[in-house]
Amino acid sequence: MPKKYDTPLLNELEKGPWPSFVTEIKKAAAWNKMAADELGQLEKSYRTRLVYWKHGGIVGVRGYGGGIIGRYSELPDEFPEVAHFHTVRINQPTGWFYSTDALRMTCDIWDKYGSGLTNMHGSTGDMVLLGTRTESLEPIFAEFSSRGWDLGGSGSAMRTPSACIGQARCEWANIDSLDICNEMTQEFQDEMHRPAFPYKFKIKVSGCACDCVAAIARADCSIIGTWKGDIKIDQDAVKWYAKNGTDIQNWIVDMCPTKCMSYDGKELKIDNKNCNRCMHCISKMTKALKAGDEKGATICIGSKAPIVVGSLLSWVIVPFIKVEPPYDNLRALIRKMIEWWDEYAKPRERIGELIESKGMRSFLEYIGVPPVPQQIKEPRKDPFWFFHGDDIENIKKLEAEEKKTGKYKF
Amino acid sequence: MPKKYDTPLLNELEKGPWPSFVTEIKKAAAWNKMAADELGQLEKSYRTRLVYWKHGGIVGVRGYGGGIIGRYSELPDEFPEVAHFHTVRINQPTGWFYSTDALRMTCDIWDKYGSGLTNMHGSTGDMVLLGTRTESLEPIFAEFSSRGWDLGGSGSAMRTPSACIGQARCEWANIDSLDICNEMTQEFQDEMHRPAFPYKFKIKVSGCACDCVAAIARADCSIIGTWKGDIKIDQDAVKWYAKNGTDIQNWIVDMCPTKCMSYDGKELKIDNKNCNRCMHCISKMTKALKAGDEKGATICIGSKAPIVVGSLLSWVIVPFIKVEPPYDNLRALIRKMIEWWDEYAKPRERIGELIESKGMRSFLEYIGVPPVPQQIKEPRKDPFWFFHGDDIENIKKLEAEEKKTGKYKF
Amino acid sequence: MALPERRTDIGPPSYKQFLPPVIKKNYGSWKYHEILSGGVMVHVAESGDKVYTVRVASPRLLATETIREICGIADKFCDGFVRFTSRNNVEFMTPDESKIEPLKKELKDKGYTIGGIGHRVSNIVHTQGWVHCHGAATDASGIVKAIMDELYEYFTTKELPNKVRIALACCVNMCGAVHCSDIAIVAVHTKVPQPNDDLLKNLCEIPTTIGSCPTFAISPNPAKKSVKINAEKCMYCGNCFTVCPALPIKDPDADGIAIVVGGKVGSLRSSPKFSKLVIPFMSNEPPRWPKIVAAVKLILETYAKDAKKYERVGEWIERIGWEKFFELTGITFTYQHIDDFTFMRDTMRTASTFKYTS
Amino acid sequence: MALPERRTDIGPPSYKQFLPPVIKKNYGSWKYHEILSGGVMVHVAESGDKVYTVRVASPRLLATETIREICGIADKFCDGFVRFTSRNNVEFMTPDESKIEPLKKELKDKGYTIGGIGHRVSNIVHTQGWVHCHGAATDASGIVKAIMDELYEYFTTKELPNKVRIALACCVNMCGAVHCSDIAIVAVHTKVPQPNDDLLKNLCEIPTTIGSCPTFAISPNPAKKSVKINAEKCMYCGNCFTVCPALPIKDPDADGIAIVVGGKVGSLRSSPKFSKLVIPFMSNEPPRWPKIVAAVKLILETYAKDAKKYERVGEWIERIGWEKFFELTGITFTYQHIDDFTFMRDTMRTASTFKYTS
Ligand code: SRM
Ligand code: SRM
Ligand code: SRM
Ligand code: SRM
Ligand code: SF4
Ligand code: SF4
Ligand code: SF4
Ligand code: SF4
Ligand code: SF4
Ligand code: SF4
Ligand code: SF4
Ligand code: SF4
Repeated sequence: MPKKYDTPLLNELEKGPWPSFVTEIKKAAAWNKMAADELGQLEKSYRTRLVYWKHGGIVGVRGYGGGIIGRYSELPDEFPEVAHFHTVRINQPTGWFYSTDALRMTCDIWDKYGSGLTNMHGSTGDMVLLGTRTESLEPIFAEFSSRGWDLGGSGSAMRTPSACIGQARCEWANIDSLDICNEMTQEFQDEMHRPAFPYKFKIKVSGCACDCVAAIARADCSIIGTWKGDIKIDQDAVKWYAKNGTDIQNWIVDMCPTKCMSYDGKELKIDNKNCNRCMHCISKMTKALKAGDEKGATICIGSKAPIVVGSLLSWVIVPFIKVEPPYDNLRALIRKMIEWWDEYAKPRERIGELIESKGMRSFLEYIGVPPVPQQIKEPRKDPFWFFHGDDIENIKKLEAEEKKTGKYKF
Repeated sequence: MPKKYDTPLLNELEKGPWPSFVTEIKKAAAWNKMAADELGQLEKSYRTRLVYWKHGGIVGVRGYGGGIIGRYSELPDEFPEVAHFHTVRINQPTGWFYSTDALRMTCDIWDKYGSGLTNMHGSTGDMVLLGTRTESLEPIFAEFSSRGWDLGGSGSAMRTPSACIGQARCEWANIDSLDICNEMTQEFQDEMHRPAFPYKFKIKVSGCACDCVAAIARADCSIIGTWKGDIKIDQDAVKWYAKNGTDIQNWIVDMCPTKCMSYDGKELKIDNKNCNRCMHCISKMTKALKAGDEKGATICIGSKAPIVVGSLLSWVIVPFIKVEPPYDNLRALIRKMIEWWDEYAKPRERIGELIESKGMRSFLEYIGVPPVPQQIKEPRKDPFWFFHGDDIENIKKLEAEEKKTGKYKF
Repeated sequence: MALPERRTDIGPPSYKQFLPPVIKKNYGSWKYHEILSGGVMVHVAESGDKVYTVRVASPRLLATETIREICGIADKFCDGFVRFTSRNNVEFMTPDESKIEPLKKELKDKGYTIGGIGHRVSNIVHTQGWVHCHGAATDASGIVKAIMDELYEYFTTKELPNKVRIALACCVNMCGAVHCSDIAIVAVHTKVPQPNDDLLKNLCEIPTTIGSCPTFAISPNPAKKSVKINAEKCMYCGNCFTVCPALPIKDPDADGIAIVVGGKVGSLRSSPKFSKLVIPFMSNEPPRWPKIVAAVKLILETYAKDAKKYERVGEWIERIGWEKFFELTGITFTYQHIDDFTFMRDTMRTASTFKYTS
Repeated sequence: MALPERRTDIGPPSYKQFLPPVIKKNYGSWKYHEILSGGVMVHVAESGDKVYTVRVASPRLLATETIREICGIADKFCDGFVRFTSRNNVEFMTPDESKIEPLKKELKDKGYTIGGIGHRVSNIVHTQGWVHCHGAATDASGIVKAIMDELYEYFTTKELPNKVRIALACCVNMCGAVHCSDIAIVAVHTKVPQPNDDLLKNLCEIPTTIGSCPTFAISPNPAKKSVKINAEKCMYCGNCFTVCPALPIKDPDADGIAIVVGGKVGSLRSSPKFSKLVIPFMSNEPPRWPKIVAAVKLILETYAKDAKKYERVGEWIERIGWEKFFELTGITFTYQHIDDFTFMRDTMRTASTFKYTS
């Protein structure tokens, strides 16, 4: 029988209308010893305002270097059932769709070997199974993998990619975010399971600039769907919106960041060559506006959390690339990027940080992408820049050419 | 007789409608040997595309450590008359107003001892007398100072302050930029003439946000006039502008950065509490709009050229301060700022750079200015900040207080 | 009992096998959607097919028992499929309009909270906290629960100018998109780590420990075969503690909570933005952290009142100016708000054009 | 001849004694002004007094002979007073409207150029160049002359959307407000300094020399009692040369000109801005630097054509986007444009929302 703890503080968090994690822990604690001790230790943390978990130790499954976060209690005598309390990261099916059979299957395994507690899902996207003992790791892995499931990433490795719901249920998806995510997950299985990178590497895929998976803020490689070509306007639908309470001038036209829209009370016009495809107008008038026809993605690189040089948002590297099955161009591009990073990074240096320290040129040259103004918000300001190789020589040649033709090429 | 040089290249720069500096040099070269050799050496530079001046040596006048820029030719044999070619920085009368008598007097002295060439004026503001010999420095100084003129700054010292024309001829001057500049120049005579600072320190004063002396970009201490209170609108004059071709909606209202103006075709309205006093509307409709009544200045600190950590614009330190004769508050404030800088800076570290390396708090605490959101564009982003002294203790006290009153104070 | 045979590097099962039939059929051919209420929307396909989505709140930390219950509901109404969102809510989908009301009724009866769709507060993205992570300077789930109880109606019914994304991280590692959230709660340490010299000499590599400090606050202490920390330079990041457990940084009174606001990740209207500091420290007050809750509510409601339609929190603040934000919320501006780290220069005001505040 | 007795620390003569009577009388009481033409304006005082200002161009480098000539004109028309502006132009002022035409005539007859008032190109703020400074990577006055010859009408008559401030610096020390100009020309070295080992050991302090390099490119060369420079790391700032003359950096072919644009210092509409790189290198081509002149003209005229009324160059570019600036001007975008120095991160695009260009 699981131990029963008095939890006056945690009980306070069963009050109120929002679903309670305490109730969840109690549900499991009713039959599961680990969950019960988790509850006990947590109540103690609430009382003392201190955490009682130790630094993670290195635990895992045979042949894999990641997928498990080792965790031990600092108070194994007081809470013996959570002396080990490792989490198992199960790579979610892309897009977090499940059949109920599959979900029940995971619950069965977890009830058998673990705490009966989960996170649906972890911030990276994994199904996080919360708390088990070292000796259960192999069985858990065998049970899952034999049924077609695998571990997600941890450590200095490729991390579990994730994607917005995309074409599965969204009219704005310019790319098949689910398929891309799934294919990249499969592509990098080795890199995910055997940490050999300088640090973590995350991939996230959003079908449009709404970025419902927050790719631009928390993925070393952020893939964002976009388009070329004119936004298609259904003027009848525009009229419908106007009639049904949409203040087109104030809510749409005036909020367009590039001021490329106009509306005369009847017709909505877009100066498409100045549109930056921000999605505002489309998202607010989905029945009336549709993205242009040529679909593709913008590849951005480098975002991460603040530790320790400061947080980064991803930077545009490839403004527009077609991404269609079998995605060979994308596979090759990501591999090149990682290759460069792997070659130059110090341990615990993310790819964005390396670009910062080594310079964008080295990176672009290596991956074979030319410099274009779309990569930057603005050019550098101070007059300190490098000329490499035959840069100056090339300028001199150009100038000689100009002398002949009498026409300058700036 | 001055030597005559063949100057085929420089002659090209006598062509064209813009006044020619070559013509100026030739005017002096016609009678002045130094000017002639300057011309000769310059032609050589044009031919070889190389400069022929040596590193400055240390030269000056007795008791002063600055005001002269030492300069020697690398080619004294070829151009003996510019073997020495030091510049003398004469502190301009504030605002660059001159009586013709005074100007002629300076010309007389310069013709006697120097090259007959000047810069009216140097970028810092000085009257720059271009080229003389070491042994002439004392006589030049005696001639000038006996007539009430003095040297400007150079080296690691207070530099010659400068100011926009301000109340002398401008309807927008919120402060008496000329008087402030003149008084500060007098205040810091010792610091100007005896370099004892870690590096240069520049003061510039503009009467309003137009900043006609570019104070915000190139003065360690930038003093910018501004106001409190409502902008005064003369609606008749507004009508006059509308009638005379001003597109008030597009050119004024829509360009107001805070969108605090509105115009219904008849009346112009300003929501003054949201106005940031940018001067756009006032400058474009000077007959119709006048600044509010309470005049003062914003004190900004730190701007400088790019060498080597990158250029800086000055940062707002004191959002609003009254500046009226005898300006004791301003004198004290600037002295405090310099004191702090002098205490902590490494050699060749400008005050802005020191604030960056040592932190704004140290600076603000020293000068006794509280932190206010007006000093920043936005708060810091990453969660790394320092708590000093009893910061946390004070928060705990506040929280204890809150417990008693039942009201939070964030 | 023999274990089944393990396989490696197979990756997750294909998402394709988990797509509900109506989704599979209309994959990539959706035409538009309509939000029907705080927790219900319908997507209409080019084919004319429709899929209704009912979204319910989740504490994210779920017992298997609850997952089984969710499966039961999905079997009953949704052809045996269910989905989780990128913010941990649960989505029940069906092409059959007639099932919506019964589904909602069942959900309500079983105590589920329907909402989170449209311009509302959605679920709070958060981290492990005292539940699982060794570095946690606060609990995560507890604060989330306390806040969402208070903001409940902003999830279920009340509309806001735009979506408001709240996130919480239990230490400055900031797992999640905390650094780009409309409102984010981040736990911080504020005590300089105190070297436990005896432990340290056995447990930790001195050069690595010294090297881990981003501000160069750590220096060797050869006498004790340990290290010294220059308190002036330490900004409590805990990096040294990650590398060396003999440098404990946690402390019940010194650990606390900061609030950063104004971030976003989408590119609509304005580019993605980082969240910026608004409250540097509040004490940890389990079990319900009333001051944190009040602070979040204050910011949210000030935004709700003052922002224009479709403005996100950060867009609203940038329009009115940070000085007005501090005035409107009444939050105190302190030395901590002024950046004194590497990129300070970009945060300073370089113009006399600010707004006055009282 | 005995020298007069020197005095020290007396500062400049008071400006008050140099103010024309009408200025002195109406000091601080001006009501409004009107721009009457490219080089003439009138300020009207509360008292009803007026002062007319005629502004003329100056090469800044003036012979005393010219100053005397200016004095003569000022005596004749301006009660013996004259003024220089913050951009080195000369201002003739008089309260007497009837003197304006004769004054203008005399100025024209004597070859002066009237202009620079209002929304025009004013004088180019510049530096010493080969005329006087040891560090100059180009001449200053020569390029200024060549450019202003070409832009002459933009000074005298033609109107632009707003003022256009051009500046020039002859090295990266950037004396002047070059870093915040609408269009700025800055001379750069591009050759790594070559240590003259023999000279160096006598002339220079090795630690100081090493310490002078902001990119840590310099290391000791003990064998030669000199230093080595890592070419990969050198960005040609010349700081080491300032400290140690045995590290010559100048070179006729490697020295050249860059153009940076979009800066401003006033706070009207938008905050002061730094100028940004648009052309990283063009060769020095004295005496008239035709390519530099063409580049400046191209940028100016693209702005003149495309900007909205009252937009400054930087405001125009920010509205259309830098990618469009490069498209409209046809200037090539290179690796040099992408920042690879300390503050790189703030210049990168962090959103998929850019404009396509051809
Ligand atoms: C479980 C999870 C939080 C959660 O409750 O959801 C998590 C938990 C931990 N993260 Fe994280 N991170 C989790 C998503 C993230 C994210 C969000 C994301 O991936 O989208 C981030 C921000 C994005 C990024 O990668 O920068 C994130 C940024 C970090 C960092 C800072 C990395 C950096 O470069 O700044 C660390 C520190 C480190 O790597 O040493 C970290 C370290 C950790 C460690 C391993 C603590 C440690 O130092 O050993 C935590 C283990 C907690 C535990 O006991 O289970 N975690 N971590 C998330 C992973 C679940 C999953 O697999 O789905
Ligand atoms: C289900 C989900 C995707 C998924 O794969 O799970 C999703 C689904 C949709 N999002 Fe989203 N978004 C989802 C997370 C996000 C995120 C990511 C996040 O919050 O971490 C963002 C970025 C937020 C940010 O910028 O910080 C996001 C920013 C948007 C926006 C942009 C709002 C804006 O104007 O700034 C829209 C457009 C809108 O609401 O008009 C949008 C619109 C939509 C639409 C209407 C798209 C569609 O046509 O189907 C979907 C339903 C809207 C709704 O929930 O109100 N979705 N959406 C995610 C639901 C999370 C949740 O449970 O609340
Ligand atoms: C003469 C003048 C240029 C001109 O033609 O107008 C000038 C000339 C020199 N400047 Fe300057 N600076 C002059 C105004 C400026 C300005 C503009 C200003 O003051 O408004 C700046 C930018 C603002 C600033 O202070 O940052 C300026 C930023 C520099 C710098 C970079 C300082 C920095 O911290 O970044 C240096 C380098 C140094 O100090 O070693 C410098 C150094 C020099 C030296 C002394 C060269 C040297 O390294 O020894 C030059 C002597 C030239 C000569 O042979 O006469 N000069 N210098 C200006 C002074 C005339 C006067 O007194 O009126
Ligand atoms: C004479 C002078 C002040 C001085 O003490 O010498 C001056 C005088 C006036 N300025 Fe200025 N400005 C003078 C340098 C500046 C500078 C500094 C600089 O260029 O280095 C600036 C900042 C430029 C910048 O932002 O980069 C400057 C930005 C302005 C502005 C703002 C323009 C804008 O919209 O951005 C105005 C207002 C306007 O033009 O509408 C202005 C307006 C004026 C007015 C109309 C003020 C008045 O009511 O008298 C004066 C005549 C305007 C004219 O020349 O068109 N003045 N003005 C300077 C003449 C320099 C020259 O010879 O060309
Ligand atoms: S990111 Fe775009 S495509 Fe993906 S779910 Fe959100 S709105 Fe749809
Ligand atoms: S997508 Fe954005 S930029 Fe393009 S027209 Fe719509 S609102 Fe404007
Ligand atoms: S800064 Fe303002 S007060 Fe001074 S001259 Fe320019 S417009 Fe007039
Ligand atoms: S001064 Fe600037 S902010 Fe104020 S009303 Fe005029 S244009 Fe708007
Ligand atoms: S935010 Fe910090 S304490 Fe919380 S889970 Fe992530 S690493 Fe652990
Ligand atoms: S907490 Fe961070 S800043 Fe403080 S000593 Fe440790 S590593 Fe350095
Ligand atoms: S910019 Fe450089 S070369 Fe030119 S005067 Fe200034 S210090 Fe000398
Ligand atoms: S020129 Fe500048 S970067 Fe190059 S070695 Fe000298 S100091 Fe270093």
